[in-house]
Amino acid sequence: MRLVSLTVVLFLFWLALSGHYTPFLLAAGVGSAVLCALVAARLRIADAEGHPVHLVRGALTYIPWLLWEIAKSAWIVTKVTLHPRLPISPTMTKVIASQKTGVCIATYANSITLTPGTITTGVKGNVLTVHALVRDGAADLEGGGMDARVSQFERSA
Amino acid sequence: MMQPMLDIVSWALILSGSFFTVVGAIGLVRMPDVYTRMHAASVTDTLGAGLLLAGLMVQAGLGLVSLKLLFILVLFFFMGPVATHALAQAALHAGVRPQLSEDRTDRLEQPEVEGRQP
Amino acid sequence: MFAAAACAVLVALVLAVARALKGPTVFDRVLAGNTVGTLAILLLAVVGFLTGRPEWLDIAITYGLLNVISTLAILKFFRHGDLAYDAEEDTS
Amino acid sequence: MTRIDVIQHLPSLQVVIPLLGAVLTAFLRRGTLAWGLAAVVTWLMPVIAGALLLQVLQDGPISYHLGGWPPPWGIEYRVDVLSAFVLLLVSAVSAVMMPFARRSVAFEIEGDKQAWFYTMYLLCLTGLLGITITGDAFNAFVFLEISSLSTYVLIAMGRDRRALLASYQYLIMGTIGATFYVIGIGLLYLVTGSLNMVDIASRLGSASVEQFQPIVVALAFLTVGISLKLALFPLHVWLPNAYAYAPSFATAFLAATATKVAVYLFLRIFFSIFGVAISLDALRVFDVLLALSLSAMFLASILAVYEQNLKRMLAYSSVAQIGYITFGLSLANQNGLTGSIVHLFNHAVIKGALFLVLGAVVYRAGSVKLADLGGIGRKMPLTFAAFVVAGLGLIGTPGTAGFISKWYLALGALDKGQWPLVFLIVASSLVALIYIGRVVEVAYFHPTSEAAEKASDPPLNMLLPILALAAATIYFGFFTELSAGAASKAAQALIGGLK
Amino acid sequence: MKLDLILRIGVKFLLPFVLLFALYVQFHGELGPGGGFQAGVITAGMVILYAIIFGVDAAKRIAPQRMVEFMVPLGVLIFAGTGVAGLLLGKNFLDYSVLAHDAPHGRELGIFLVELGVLITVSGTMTALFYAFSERGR
Amino acid sequence: MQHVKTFIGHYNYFITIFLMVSGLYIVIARGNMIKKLVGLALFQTSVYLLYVEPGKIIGGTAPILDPAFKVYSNPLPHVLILTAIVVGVATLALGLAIVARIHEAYGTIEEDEIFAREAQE
Amino acid sequence: MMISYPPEILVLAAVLIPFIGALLIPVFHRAPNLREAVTLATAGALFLTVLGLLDPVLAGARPEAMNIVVVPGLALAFKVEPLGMLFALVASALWIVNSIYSIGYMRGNDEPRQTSYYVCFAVALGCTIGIAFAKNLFTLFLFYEGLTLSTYPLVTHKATPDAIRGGRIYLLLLLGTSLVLLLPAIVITWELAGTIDFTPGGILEGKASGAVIGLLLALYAFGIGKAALMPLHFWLPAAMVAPTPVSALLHAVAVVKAGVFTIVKVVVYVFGLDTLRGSDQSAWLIYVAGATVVLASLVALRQDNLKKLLAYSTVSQLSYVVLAAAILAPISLIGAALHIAAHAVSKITLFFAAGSIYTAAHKTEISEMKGIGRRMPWTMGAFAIGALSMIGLPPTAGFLGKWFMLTGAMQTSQWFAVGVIVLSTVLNASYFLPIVVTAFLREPDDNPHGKHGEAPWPIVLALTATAIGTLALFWLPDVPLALAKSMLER
Ligand code: NA
Ligand code: NA
Repeated sequence: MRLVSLTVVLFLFWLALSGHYTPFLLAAGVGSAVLCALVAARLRIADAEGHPVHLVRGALTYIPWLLWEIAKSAWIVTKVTLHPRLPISPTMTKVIASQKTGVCIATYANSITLTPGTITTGVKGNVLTVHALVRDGAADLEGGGMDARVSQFERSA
Repeated sequence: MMQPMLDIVSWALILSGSFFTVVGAIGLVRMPDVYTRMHAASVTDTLGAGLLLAGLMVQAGLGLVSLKLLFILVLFFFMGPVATHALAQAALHAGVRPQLSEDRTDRLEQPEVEGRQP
Repeated sequence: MFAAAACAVLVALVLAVARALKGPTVFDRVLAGNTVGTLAILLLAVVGFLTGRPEWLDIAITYGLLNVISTLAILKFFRHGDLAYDAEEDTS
Repeated sequence: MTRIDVIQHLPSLQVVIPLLGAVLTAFLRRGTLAWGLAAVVTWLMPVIAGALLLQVLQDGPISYHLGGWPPPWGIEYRVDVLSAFVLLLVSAVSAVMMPFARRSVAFEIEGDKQAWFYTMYLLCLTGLLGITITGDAFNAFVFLEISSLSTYVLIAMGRDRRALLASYQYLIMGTIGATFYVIGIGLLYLVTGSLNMVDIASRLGSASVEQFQPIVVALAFLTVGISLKLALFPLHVWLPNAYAYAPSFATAFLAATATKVAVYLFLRIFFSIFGVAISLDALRVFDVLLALSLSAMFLASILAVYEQNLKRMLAYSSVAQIGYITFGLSLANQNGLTGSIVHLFNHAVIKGALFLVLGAVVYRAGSVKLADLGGIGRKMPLTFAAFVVAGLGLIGTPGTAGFISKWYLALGALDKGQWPLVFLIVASSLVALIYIGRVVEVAYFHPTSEAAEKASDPPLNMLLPILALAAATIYFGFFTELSAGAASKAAQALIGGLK
Repeated sequence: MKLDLILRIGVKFLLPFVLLFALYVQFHGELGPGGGFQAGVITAGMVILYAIIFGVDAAKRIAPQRMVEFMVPLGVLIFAGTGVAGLLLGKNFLDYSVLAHDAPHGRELGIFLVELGVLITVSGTMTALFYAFSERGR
Repeated sequence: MQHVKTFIGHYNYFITIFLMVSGLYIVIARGNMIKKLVGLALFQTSVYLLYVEPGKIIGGTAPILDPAFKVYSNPLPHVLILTAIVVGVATLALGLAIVARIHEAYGTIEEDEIFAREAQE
Repeated sequence: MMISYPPEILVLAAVLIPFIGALLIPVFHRAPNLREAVTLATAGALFLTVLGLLDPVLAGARPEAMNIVVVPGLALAFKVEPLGMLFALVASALWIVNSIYSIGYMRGNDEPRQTSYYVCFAVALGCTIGIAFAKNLFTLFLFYEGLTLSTYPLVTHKATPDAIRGGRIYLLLLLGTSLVLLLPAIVITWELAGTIDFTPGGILEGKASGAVIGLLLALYAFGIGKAALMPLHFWLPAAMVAPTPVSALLHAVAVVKAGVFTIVKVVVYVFGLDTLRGSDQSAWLIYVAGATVVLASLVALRQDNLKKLLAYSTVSQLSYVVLAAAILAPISLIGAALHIAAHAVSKITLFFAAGSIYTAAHKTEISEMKGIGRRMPWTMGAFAIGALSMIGLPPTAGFLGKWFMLTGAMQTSQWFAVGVIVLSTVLNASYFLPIVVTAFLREPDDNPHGKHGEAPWPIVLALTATAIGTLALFWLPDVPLALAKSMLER
């Protein structure tokens, strides 16, 4: 089932890329999508981790939220960067990821990295090691706001 | 009526994207160590690239071009953090010490939840 | 306007290249290289518009994919001295 | 396919056959089999080239349109007297050398890498023939890189670990050269919108004075680029190590052909593109070329005198001999160009013979250091007789091919009213006398060394190519219809087009 | 935990799209900038990415070394052979117009075959090089 | 303003020159063989921009005259650039392979060290 | 019987016979007697062939052979004219004698590598004939270089460090001068005249200004290093390390003769006497040649080593020929031609004698030769005849040449030349006569080598023959005189 969904997604991807809808190219698109899906199956990457279709609905609300977070923290980093004294206070810390699946721990970790000012430098179990540009960034993460939002995203599946 | 509006929007997006792009690069030069530089670079990767591409998408209107720009953006957002993470991890692994003003990695010395296999 | 954007990206590119040249660690270079890649993609997109040839976007996508792959490959290489460690060896 | 068809398609076959040969060789595992295939392909080449030359002499230049697209849109293979001459030279010398390869390569290269060696050799041959036959400046770049990349591999296959360094060094410099070339072509493309050599020339012809600047810049890039490839002094530094540490057969093959093809490209760019469009005299580019050529003729020869490794010695000698070729080119008159082109030919034969001799010495004595070779001339009488003959050719004594070259070059200098140059030509051959004489002294009159003690003339399939090339050195000292005759026709065509 | 979670999930997600993009480039070569070369590079990139994350041995199970090395000359043979086919059918080298019932289709077919050859060669070469590098230092 | 326009109009020249010079600088100034190769690749990159815009400066028309030829046969810039890229990649790959073997043979890829080692022998 | 062949065939045969011999000699590598037989047979056949050409040439024929046009202007072609005929005749005759002598010398001294020795000898002779019969400057140049190259292994034959050094100087100087000066001279000649064929009366008349003629003359004079004009003479003493028959070949039969022959040939057939006279650019050559004559004699005067003395004597004698040519009087040129022949037979006699002494007594220094004439009467008798000829006294061949030269110099009022000839005669006498006196009249010292008699018979036979030749040429000069005279016909 996941394979079919992957095939469909891939074919849509093809259509978006192609822009030429001749019979030959459409057929080629179908063939390519099927081929890719089969290869994915052979590589054993078309599983819940590699093709998490179930999370699409949650993503629809999560992504805008994340984008806004990114914008906010990017602005903070910008201010720091352009400040004459470069007022950074690099901090390493650890935070707990309360998500249950790997995909969502990864989502949390990547969301941390994606927001400027914080980077996930390591994942061990459900403990994430984080490097923050300023102390406040670390403190925000330790507060668990983002962790809760990702968990909510996980539950939406 | 619509076109000038769109133009203004796209101008704003592109210019602000350009701004953040440059800011990220400035940070890349100014920051003191590799980890702090990563933070700066991610400004370019996220907001800079995002706004710039969004501006271009507005300029291009609905269509294949915008879709492709979107793909690029998606690629940045999905794979950027993966690469950054790999980089940070590799640097730590290689023994490149971050210059820290505070190290709070021991705050979970008594972890509430045992590490488990996802 | 595209020209202004292109100029901005070029300025950023110069800064990034400066960092790549300066290092000091290999990871600084890889980071800078990755940023150069990102900027190059942006430049491709912008210049594609500037010259009215949006088919450059395909090149940009290609470049983006290769940028990710090469960054990961280089990191692997510098972490292990080769590209060939197997999953079992990795304990980090 | 009818007979007519074959003749019609000779230009493409000249390139396609070695290319397919290279591919098929890549599938093979056994060295001998690979040699067989490479040999068959190589032996076909002079047949095709000869047929092309005859055809050109009879009916004038041949234009072959790849894919049926007419120039300037499609890629054109263009065969005129000059290109047919160089094609024949490259393929014939390779064909003569080919029997030598089997034992030499088997001796110097590990079993499982031999097929790979022949693949690279055929690929290199493809590139060299391609450069010569194509009429498209960008296509020439592609062939240039095909030949260069395979050359780097060939060099890196040398036994000494320094072969790797030599290969790396050449890769850096060769790539810079090729990039300069393609930048030059790019500038021309920006200016003319064309990549076809004939077309570029005709478009450049209508350029106005203010458009000269990019043209001159393009010329500068092309000059530097090709000069790197042909190892024009002082851009030669890659060559001595490359020749010294590459497998012996590769060295002989490259020395006889690769730089010659670079010279061909030089001639094409200068005389068929720029010379037709603008007056080169005004640029004083030939004055610079003359100065560099003279430096090469003397300095490189002197370096050869002090070289203890004979392969390196001959390599420096090659740099010097390239100086002769560019010297004639810089005269830019009928006799000078004839000298240039005929020396291209003669030097290929002579240097081919000399490097094959060294290959045989490696095979029998295991060393090409002068100190190891005392008395080797007595132990390998036929091989060293060939060395002496070819050495005389290098010096340019009458009765050898080398003399013919010098004769024309001297006439060219006189035609230009530059009689002091005549003395410089002959004076530099005196230096050749010194470095060749030094080897002869050691080989014949020094006590027999340890390495030479067990040496003897190599087996027939190695010896015959050596003797054939040595004999050719003498033959082309007397019978020059094929060398100087064709060279003079080619020079005439080039000079005739000049503005 | 044997594999880095983030890398593993990121790459797993990406791989199918990489391959599809390669095929897209392959089929649209004659329309836009693209063709066999990029497709080959991207395909090889996919194998390399897989090998980096899941190990070279796993990659070699999917794309065995012998096969990869065989692909190099095979691709050249395909595209050179296509050119020769034009020759054999009485036209010039690289003239594909005779490969099908009419000239445009012949050309399309010819270009398709050539691009296919390029794809095979390039992906084979890149992967073989990667394997060669990964063997060093072992 | 005129200068700005000239600059923009000839941006490919300037980028070309910039890449060329910086690439060559790296090739010459660096002793590390891999860095040299990177410089070389950068240097080769400078070529691409020259082939972006087919020339219209002299000789009147661009090479594509007949629309019928448009699809397949003209020296389309991207084909040229692509070819240049192929060459560049192949060169880089081969260069890296050679450097890897140099590393095996000498235990270093610093030119100075290698030459010092050769000089000793 | 040879005469019945057409002269054209004989020309070709004369050039080819030595080379064929050179190919045959190694076939009998393992059978020395057969090998030497081949050498002698080749020498004999060559002489007969050349002799066969004499009558036609005397009768005014100028037979030609072969015409391979290498490139326009350069042709491998032969044409026999009187001077070349004379040279070929002398060289081929002396080769027979020298071969006989060589057999004795090489076997007597048990020399190594005899096969290659005889091969090189044959090739050298072939080249000499090629020079003699060359129709144009290219052909001459070709064989001129061939002669240098084929004699180089003979000079270095002993393979000792000294021999290698001597060979190095020999090769560098002879090839060097010819490549650096002679070749440009030929190129310039071709560029000026449009031909490089030897033509009676010359080819440069009206083709070049006086200064260019002067430059060309200098190029030829010094480019022809084999003529050993000072200061380019020192290869000749350096080459004395060679075995004696080789020295004979160098000094008498081939090498230096080829040098002066070429100079005479160039003066007569390239410049033309009239052109040179008209240009007024040749006077310096008289001074250079004159200085060489005198200086070389002075050096010879101080030598104790017999072969060195003979070498400097040769340098001096060669410049007679150059001097005679530079005088530009027809009669002095006849003298030059005669002197080529006369010096050949006389000098070979002297070298044979020196080699004979070395073979029999292992002596090389004059001071060791006290009373040696009593043990070796044939040898020293021949030496005395040769010495007289060197001085230029009748009844020896040397007198004739000098007489004609002197006449020419006086006719043209070249008083410097006259002075040189007279002075050098005195000098020659003062270094040759003491040797003869030492050999016959001084009491021998204690002989560390024990008793010795004459050298092996082939050596004695050879030197006797050449001594007779030295005398015969004085009494029967008809043929050389006739040839020398017809050289100047236009
Ligand atoms: Na971040
Ligand atoms: Na060469």
